[in-house]
Amino acid sequence: MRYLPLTPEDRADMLHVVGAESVDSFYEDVPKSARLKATIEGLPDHQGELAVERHMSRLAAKNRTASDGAFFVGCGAYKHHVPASVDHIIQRSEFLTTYTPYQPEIAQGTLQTLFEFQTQVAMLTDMEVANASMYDGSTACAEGALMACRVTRRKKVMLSGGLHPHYADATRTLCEAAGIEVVQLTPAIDGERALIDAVDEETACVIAQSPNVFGQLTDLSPIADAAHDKGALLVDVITEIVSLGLVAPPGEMGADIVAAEGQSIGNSLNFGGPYVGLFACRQKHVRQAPGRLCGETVDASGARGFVLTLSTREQHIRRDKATSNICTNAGLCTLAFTAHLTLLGDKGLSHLAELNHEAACDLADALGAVKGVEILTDAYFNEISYKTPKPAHEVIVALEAKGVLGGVAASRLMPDAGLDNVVIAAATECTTDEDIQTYAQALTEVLA
Amino acid sequence: MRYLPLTPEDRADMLHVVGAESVDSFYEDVPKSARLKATIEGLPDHQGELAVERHMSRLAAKNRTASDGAFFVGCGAYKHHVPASVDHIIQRSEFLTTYTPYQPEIAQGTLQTLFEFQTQVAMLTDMEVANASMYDGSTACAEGALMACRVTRRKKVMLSGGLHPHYADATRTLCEAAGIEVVQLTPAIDGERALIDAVDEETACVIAQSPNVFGQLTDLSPIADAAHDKGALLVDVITEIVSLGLVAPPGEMGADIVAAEGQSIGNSLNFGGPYVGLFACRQKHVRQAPGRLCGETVDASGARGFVLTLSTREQHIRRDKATSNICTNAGLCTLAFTAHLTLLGDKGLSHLAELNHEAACDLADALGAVKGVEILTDAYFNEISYKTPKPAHEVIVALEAKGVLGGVAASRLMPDAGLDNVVIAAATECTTDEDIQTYAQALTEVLA
Amino acid sequence: MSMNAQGRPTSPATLAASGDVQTTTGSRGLQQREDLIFEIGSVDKTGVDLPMPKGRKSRLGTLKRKSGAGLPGLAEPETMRHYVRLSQKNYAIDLGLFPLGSCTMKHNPRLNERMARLPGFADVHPLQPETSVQGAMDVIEELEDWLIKLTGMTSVAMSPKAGAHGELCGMLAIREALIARGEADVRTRVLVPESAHGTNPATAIQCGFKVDEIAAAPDGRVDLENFKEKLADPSDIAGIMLTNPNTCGLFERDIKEIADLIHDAGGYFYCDGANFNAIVGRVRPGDLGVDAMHINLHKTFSTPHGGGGPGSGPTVLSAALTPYAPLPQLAVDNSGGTRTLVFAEHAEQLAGAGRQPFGRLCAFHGQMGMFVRALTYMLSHGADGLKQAAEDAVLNANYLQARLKTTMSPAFDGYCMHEALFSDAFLNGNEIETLDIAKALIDEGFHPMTMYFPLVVHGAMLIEPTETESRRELDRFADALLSIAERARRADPSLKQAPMLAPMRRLDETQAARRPVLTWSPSVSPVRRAAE
Amino acid sequence: MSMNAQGRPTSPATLAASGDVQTTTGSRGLQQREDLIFEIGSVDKTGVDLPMPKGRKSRLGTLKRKSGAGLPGLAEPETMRHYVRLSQKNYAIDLGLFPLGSCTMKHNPRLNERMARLPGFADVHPLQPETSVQGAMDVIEELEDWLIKLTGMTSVAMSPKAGAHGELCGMLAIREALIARGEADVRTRVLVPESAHGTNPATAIQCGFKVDEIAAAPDGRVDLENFKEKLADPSDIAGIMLTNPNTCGLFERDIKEIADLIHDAGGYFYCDGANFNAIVGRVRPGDLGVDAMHINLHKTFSTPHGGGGPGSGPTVLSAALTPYAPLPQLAVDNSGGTRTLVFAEHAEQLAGAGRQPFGRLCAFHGQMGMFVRALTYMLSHGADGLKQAAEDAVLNANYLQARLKTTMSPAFDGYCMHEALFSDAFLNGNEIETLDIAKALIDEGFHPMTMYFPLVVHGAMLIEPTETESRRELDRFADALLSIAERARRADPSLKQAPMLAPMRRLDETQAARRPVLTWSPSVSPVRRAAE
Ligand SMILES: Cc1ncc(COP(=O)(O)O)c(C=O)c1O
Ligand SMILES: Cc1ncc(COP(=O)(O)O)c(C=O)c1O
Repeated sequence: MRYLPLTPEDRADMLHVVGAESVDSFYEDVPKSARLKATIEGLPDHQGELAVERHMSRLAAKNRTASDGAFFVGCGAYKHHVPASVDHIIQRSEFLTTYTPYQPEIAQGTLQTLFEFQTQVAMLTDMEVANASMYDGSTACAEGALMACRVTRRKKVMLSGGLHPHYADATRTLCEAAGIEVVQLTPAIDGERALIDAVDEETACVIAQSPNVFGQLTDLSPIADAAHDKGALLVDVITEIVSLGLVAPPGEMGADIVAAEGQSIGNSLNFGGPYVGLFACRQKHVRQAPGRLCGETVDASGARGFVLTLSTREQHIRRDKATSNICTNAGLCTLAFTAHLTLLGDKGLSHLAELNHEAACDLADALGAVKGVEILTDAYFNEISYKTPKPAHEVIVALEAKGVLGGVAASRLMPDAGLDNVVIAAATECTTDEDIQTYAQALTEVLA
Repeated sequence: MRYLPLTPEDRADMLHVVGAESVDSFYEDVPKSARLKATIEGLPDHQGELAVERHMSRLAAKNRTASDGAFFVGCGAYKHHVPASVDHIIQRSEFLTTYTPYQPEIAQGTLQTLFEFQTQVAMLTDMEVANASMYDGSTACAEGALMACRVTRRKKVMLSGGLHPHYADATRTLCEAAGIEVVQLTPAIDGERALIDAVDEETACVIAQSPNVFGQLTDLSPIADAAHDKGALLVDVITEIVSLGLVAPPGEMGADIVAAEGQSIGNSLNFGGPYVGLFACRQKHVRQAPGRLCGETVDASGARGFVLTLSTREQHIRRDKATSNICTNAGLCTLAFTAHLTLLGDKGLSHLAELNHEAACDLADALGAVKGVEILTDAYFNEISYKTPKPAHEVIVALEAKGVLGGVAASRLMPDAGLDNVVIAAATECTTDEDIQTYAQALTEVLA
Repeated sequence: MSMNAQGRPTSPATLAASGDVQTTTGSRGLQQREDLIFEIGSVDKTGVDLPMPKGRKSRLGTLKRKSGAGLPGLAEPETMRHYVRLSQKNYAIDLGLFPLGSCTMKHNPRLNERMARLPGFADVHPLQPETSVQGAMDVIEELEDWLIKLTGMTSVAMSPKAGAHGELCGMLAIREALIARGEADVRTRVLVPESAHGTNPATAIQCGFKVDEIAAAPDGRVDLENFKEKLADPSDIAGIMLTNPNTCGLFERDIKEIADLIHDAGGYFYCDGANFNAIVGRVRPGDLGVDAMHINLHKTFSTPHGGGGPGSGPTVLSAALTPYAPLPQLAVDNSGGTRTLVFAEHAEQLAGAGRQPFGRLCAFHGQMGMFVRALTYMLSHGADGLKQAAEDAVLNANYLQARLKTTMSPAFDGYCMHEALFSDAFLNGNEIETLDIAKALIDEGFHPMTMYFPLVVHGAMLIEPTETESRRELDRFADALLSIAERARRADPSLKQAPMLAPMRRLDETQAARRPVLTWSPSVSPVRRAAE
Repeated sequence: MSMNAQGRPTSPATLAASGDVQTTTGSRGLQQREDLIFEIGSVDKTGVDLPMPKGRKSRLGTLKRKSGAGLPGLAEPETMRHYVRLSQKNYAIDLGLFPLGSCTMKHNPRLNERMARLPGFADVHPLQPETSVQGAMDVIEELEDWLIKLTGMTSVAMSPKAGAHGELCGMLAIREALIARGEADVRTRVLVPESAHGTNPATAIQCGFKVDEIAAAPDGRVDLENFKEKLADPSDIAGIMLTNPNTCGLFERDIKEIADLIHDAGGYFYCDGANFNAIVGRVRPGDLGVDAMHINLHKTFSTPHGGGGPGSGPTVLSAALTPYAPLPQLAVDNSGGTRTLVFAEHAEQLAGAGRQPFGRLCAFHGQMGMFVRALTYMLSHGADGLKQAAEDAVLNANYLQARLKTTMSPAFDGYCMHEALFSDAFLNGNEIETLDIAKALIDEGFHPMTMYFPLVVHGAMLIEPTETESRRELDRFADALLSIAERARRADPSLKQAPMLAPMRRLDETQAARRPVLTWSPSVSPVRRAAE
């Protein structure tokens, strides 16, 4: 087998050195009754590259990709162009096939990129510190809630009606297990504002999202003020990080914790994962933060270097006292993120954001002109929601038949929210004018 | 522009340091009349990655690939599976973006792989030495003819009727320019044997190919003997190098020079290039050999290392006395070749060759069973020729319409050879039984 | 010299002067000096070209960003160089043996990478209509089938994003089962061996359980007597988290009895599957009484570690826990004749009675990119190859143990599984310690083994070679480590200097933690402070 | 110390003892020792899995191979490691400035690589029916259009596989033209400047011409007087081969006069286009009277050098030479209404009267893989970007010249084009020489410049930074080189030791050539000999 360097002779010689009859000797602790005699049934034997490649390629070919025609699906994952150089960089053996940088003398490559990543995330969100990543935006959100409870020593978190339902569910699942009360406000296009009245003295944090799951932008400053008045924190969730190229950053609006999805920069759609969770907070709370932190230091010769630090927060040192159980994080996806963002810089990012926003504006104008369609979002970045006379899920199906992936039916994410006729649609720099015309045309036919 | 690091400020500052008004100052030696005022007309301005990728992808999508269904085209380029690890290796920055190893202290990576490549080629062909590559098999063949003339001090070369016509043309073109007479024997399936009678005392070398362009295998020993009797050399051409996994090697049959195409190992079809020319010969003739040679030596600390050597044969040292004008050669394609061959080893290569041979045997049996078809090749490796009642080029066109790329019409390569009804078809490890059945079925319909 | 939690020194000894050649650039031959992007880039430079925006539309309300974020940009050539230079400061599997115990650093096949990049997998959106992604869902279904058959369990939850996330999945399923039994409030105690990986206790706590540590027996397994005592009063027992093969690299001999006892006590058996690589094809956890086990696809099934992630931790469940598996779940819709794969996103959509999913672990449905790689790996190895791989992994570990025990001190007698564990006993308490030996390995061109873990062994050195090492590489490693061990036993002081040949000398972790500098800013910098 | 043809020492001075740390493995930190595959592999090991052959068919006649070739195999993990380890012993553009004059080592965009790997380009066969590869032929047509417009020439021959091959193409076209004029036998003299690249004279000879060298003027250009003398009797003049910008990095001021004179003399003007990068978008060779010029796509148009190749050398031709262009040629077939691209493979298929192709240069129709990369690069830069690139390349060279001339000796006065040329005059004949300076650059983390070329300048150092270098990298390079130059002027003997920090010390080229070991065999090895 091509991945196994030992030859039959090697095995025999080595068994001899070890002084064992056969490998069976190594498995003698296995309860007799549980020892497998033959190879497991119902599974194929080994195959060559060509055969495996053909099988996988056949499965891949069954899927319609985001690049095959008009595509407007968003809601937490976005189709962006990733430069070829980014993919080349993350495939470098030295980045791809290394472990968590526990031996800093031979891991400065990973460590320096993590330090740069943390700094970029802090700059982008206008926060003081950022960690070395979480699994994704939704788990970052849940960890944000838990951290807020640790910081405030309170046990209640409040979720806006604009928070991505998957994020809300993931947060509720973790919080409830930890005995934290979760208040979910009713889903609504402008679902963030309701937090202002809802927050109370028991609240550890309010979790708001802007742009929210419907694409709506909200000024979070009043929410931050309301929360702070009650001694609560504001956790700001962002699922489309490119928006920060054009939109006011969380720090400016008073966020205490930022939990964001970084997929849009450097990472492909990958049918849902792997993505990269961005997590930023205030310096004074950093010892309550989850996940790895990379810090600057010096080596024995006085040269600047980087190490993983403050690990006394982490499970491998602190075990049951750890701030989180996270170990492996988004590693290589953070590299893709930081490399792409290094290519962009302020200049490229704001330009990219502009193109996204413009595409969404064009989309809104084109769909808004379709008879029976009502655009529900008034302030947005690259995603909008609209109301149709027909049930949204039927519209999506009908559009697909016409070659248009028109977005997401709100009811797919929020079945009981009474938003059955709402479609959420995103546009990016990959969206062409032609795509938008195709969409408008198809929608007109579907609604006719 | 993304590939240009200089900012407008940089340019201004640097011009200042240089003491120049503007870049125009640097172009003052250009004759006024020839100075371009504006950017060149009729060409587009710069575009982003996404736009360029879309354009190129559109062009790529217009082509039918060798993996889209039944495919049997050969004649000097073969569809083989290249392991993913090979492509990864050749994309390593340190191999991809470096130059000819003129500074051995920082080029041992390239140099050691070249030394390994030379050794593998020598082993594979059973010759004493091999060089660091030529452009491709056809130019290696032409250089072989020129070298034979230098060695024998004669000015006449003889080409078999089985030699790939492109190789024959390339050789004739170079030889005639150098004032060397070229005798081309008539194309024939068993075209090699005729060399035995044709070779004479003026002949510098006879050039034979096995398997030849029709796929026919020939024992070259008698040809070598005949040539050597007349003081001529035998240049053995091989266009399908995988054959050496199963077929007697040139050295064993008395070849003096081997000129081969290495594409089949490690390299894709690439619509004709880049490929890799393999060139091997006898130790005693090496100072007459063209191209680069890598040799073993020691460094100042006594450690083993490798350098380019015997460069007094080459143009950059010897100029008009050089054995060839070649400079840049097949570089990275030699790396792909040596890496793939390292994965294969004797074991993998002979196994691979068996699969190829078996596929060709199955193909011959399947097509031979089709009414009106006559198999012309009796000894072959992975390529056969067959005769059809209809003109071959019409058959190829009709097969294509049925989704089968059935091979090459002999008349496409040899218009006037009276072989209008001959089709040359190859099979490899990529050929499935289903492909062969599809071919036989389609051919039956075409000939019905 | 200050000590950290694990009792290992974090401040290097002061450095002996080295008479090295100095350079103006700070680069040393091929080892390129590379500063931070914030020091080499600029906000008005970019490495991308984008079309000009058409017109002036803005629908941002009041929220337009006032000033740039200050992010430096680099042209593409500079960017490539930045990362290629940095990459060469890393050690990696592709450079040599990476014997990190408990991490299963095996070869990462490039075919996996190629397959994961097929547009049909990489360029599809998790919320596309399911009818448009049947091939992607086939991959998940096939992988589920492999995992269930290899483990002999009832079902598998695919969404966990790493091992620790899988632990959450399993423990939350247990919690939900207890809720269903109405015992969640009383059954809050989870037994965890001292030797357990830190994620285990951390996970238990995060799920609202209490952790009760079980002692290790002298033979490195669970102390069965101590375990039984813990069950004396079973009323508050929620379950046990046990790693098998365990973190000492040993198979838990009494595992079935442990499973039976915990079940009798009304608890569940969570098995940490991080070391599954040692037993694939030889034993099925399902035959051992396991109720839940996460599988690190980034260990056992060769998906790359990527410098810390991403991973994937599908969690297999027993019949008892299957009803409580999280959402979403892959389901088959045969309505309308054709078989279509769909995702059950909400409890209502689940077939079968008594289904009570504990909730959702994350957005969407798991680490598809890792699924493609793992399935590609499984299809390549096949059931036969996976078994051979497990056996070779164990053979390699035992071979190293046999070669090293002449000088070093095996923590326990007898054969090991996939990793060989040594204590620092052979140093007889001289001033050399595990850390010094680890750093000396760096100079010899190897990555150190896992140090000071598991905690039950003093100065632990946990060595896991994996099956993808050749005998030749194992011998090179053994020779190097033996020569270092000899020096260590002789208390060779130069070991305190190691590494001497790495891109950096030992780094000061104490200072890093005492005065954390977590983001770049022109002002603060330890180097400057050191200079002061 | 023996000297080679170029008068540079090839045996290193004896080595000063270096008090370095020794290791058992021979690896040094991240720098891995790696032996030859013949020493680590074995004939019964393989890194591929293949299906079992079905049955026993053999149609090899008498020619079955009797014994294996003895090729060693390695498992995939070992193979990856072998090449990754070796790769790190190379310098590369992605690691730093690569100022090899005349080589145009610019950034190689990865987008080019991605596009070249699209199955529609990489997985198509050169002899497929043309109707099945129209997209691939579109690429060739578009690239031809770019090349013709950028050069202002009449046509372009696409098949040459590198620059030298393009020289053959151009010179053979000239020869064919002379044959058509019935003057081939008399017109055999080709003028070539002393400063020319070695391929020029070598090509002329290979095409059956005689080479007549023209002297260089003190200003580094062709000596016009000497040139005119050569034309005194024009009867045997076939043409001139001139590089422009020339190999001294200067634009041939009198190029139009030279073109006119050579034409008046009945000869043709071959221009070596290796340095085209300096003038793209600023001048069109077609406006200078050029008859033929090769373009190194692997220099000017960013296709990677790959450690020595592959390259591509499309050759543009004037109206006078177009009829003699080689086969195959891209043609348009409008028969049957639709426009179809086809290859004219035989003279008969060529449209237009008087077409007399000189023959064929190689199998098939050129370096498609390089065409895709070059076109991708051209589309990315656009006409505007290519012009800017040329200007930046020239600016960068002049900037370096300005910074370096304070200490070093520019070979000629005034501005340079894309490369700056220095002589070793500033060493005032002390024992340090160009080679020592070059090797010292290696320790500073840079690739040396081109040395001892062109031959017209003593101890020549030819520095070509290209446009893809940032000002920062240029300054790092200038600072390093200036400090070395200072030491050189002071005759610092340690320069003879350089490089000290590279993977290897200076190699003994004399021994390599005296007793060539060109293939591995267990018996012969200079190391062993040295040991004797
Ligand atoms: C024994 C054990 N359990 C759990 C984990 C956590 O897995 P992950 O890092 O994928 O979260 C690890 C990883 O090192 C481990 O070794
Ligand atoms: C001036 C000049 N001419 C010709 C050549 C030959 O080009 P190639 O190496 O592509 O054959 C070179 C390459 O170095 C060169 O610098």
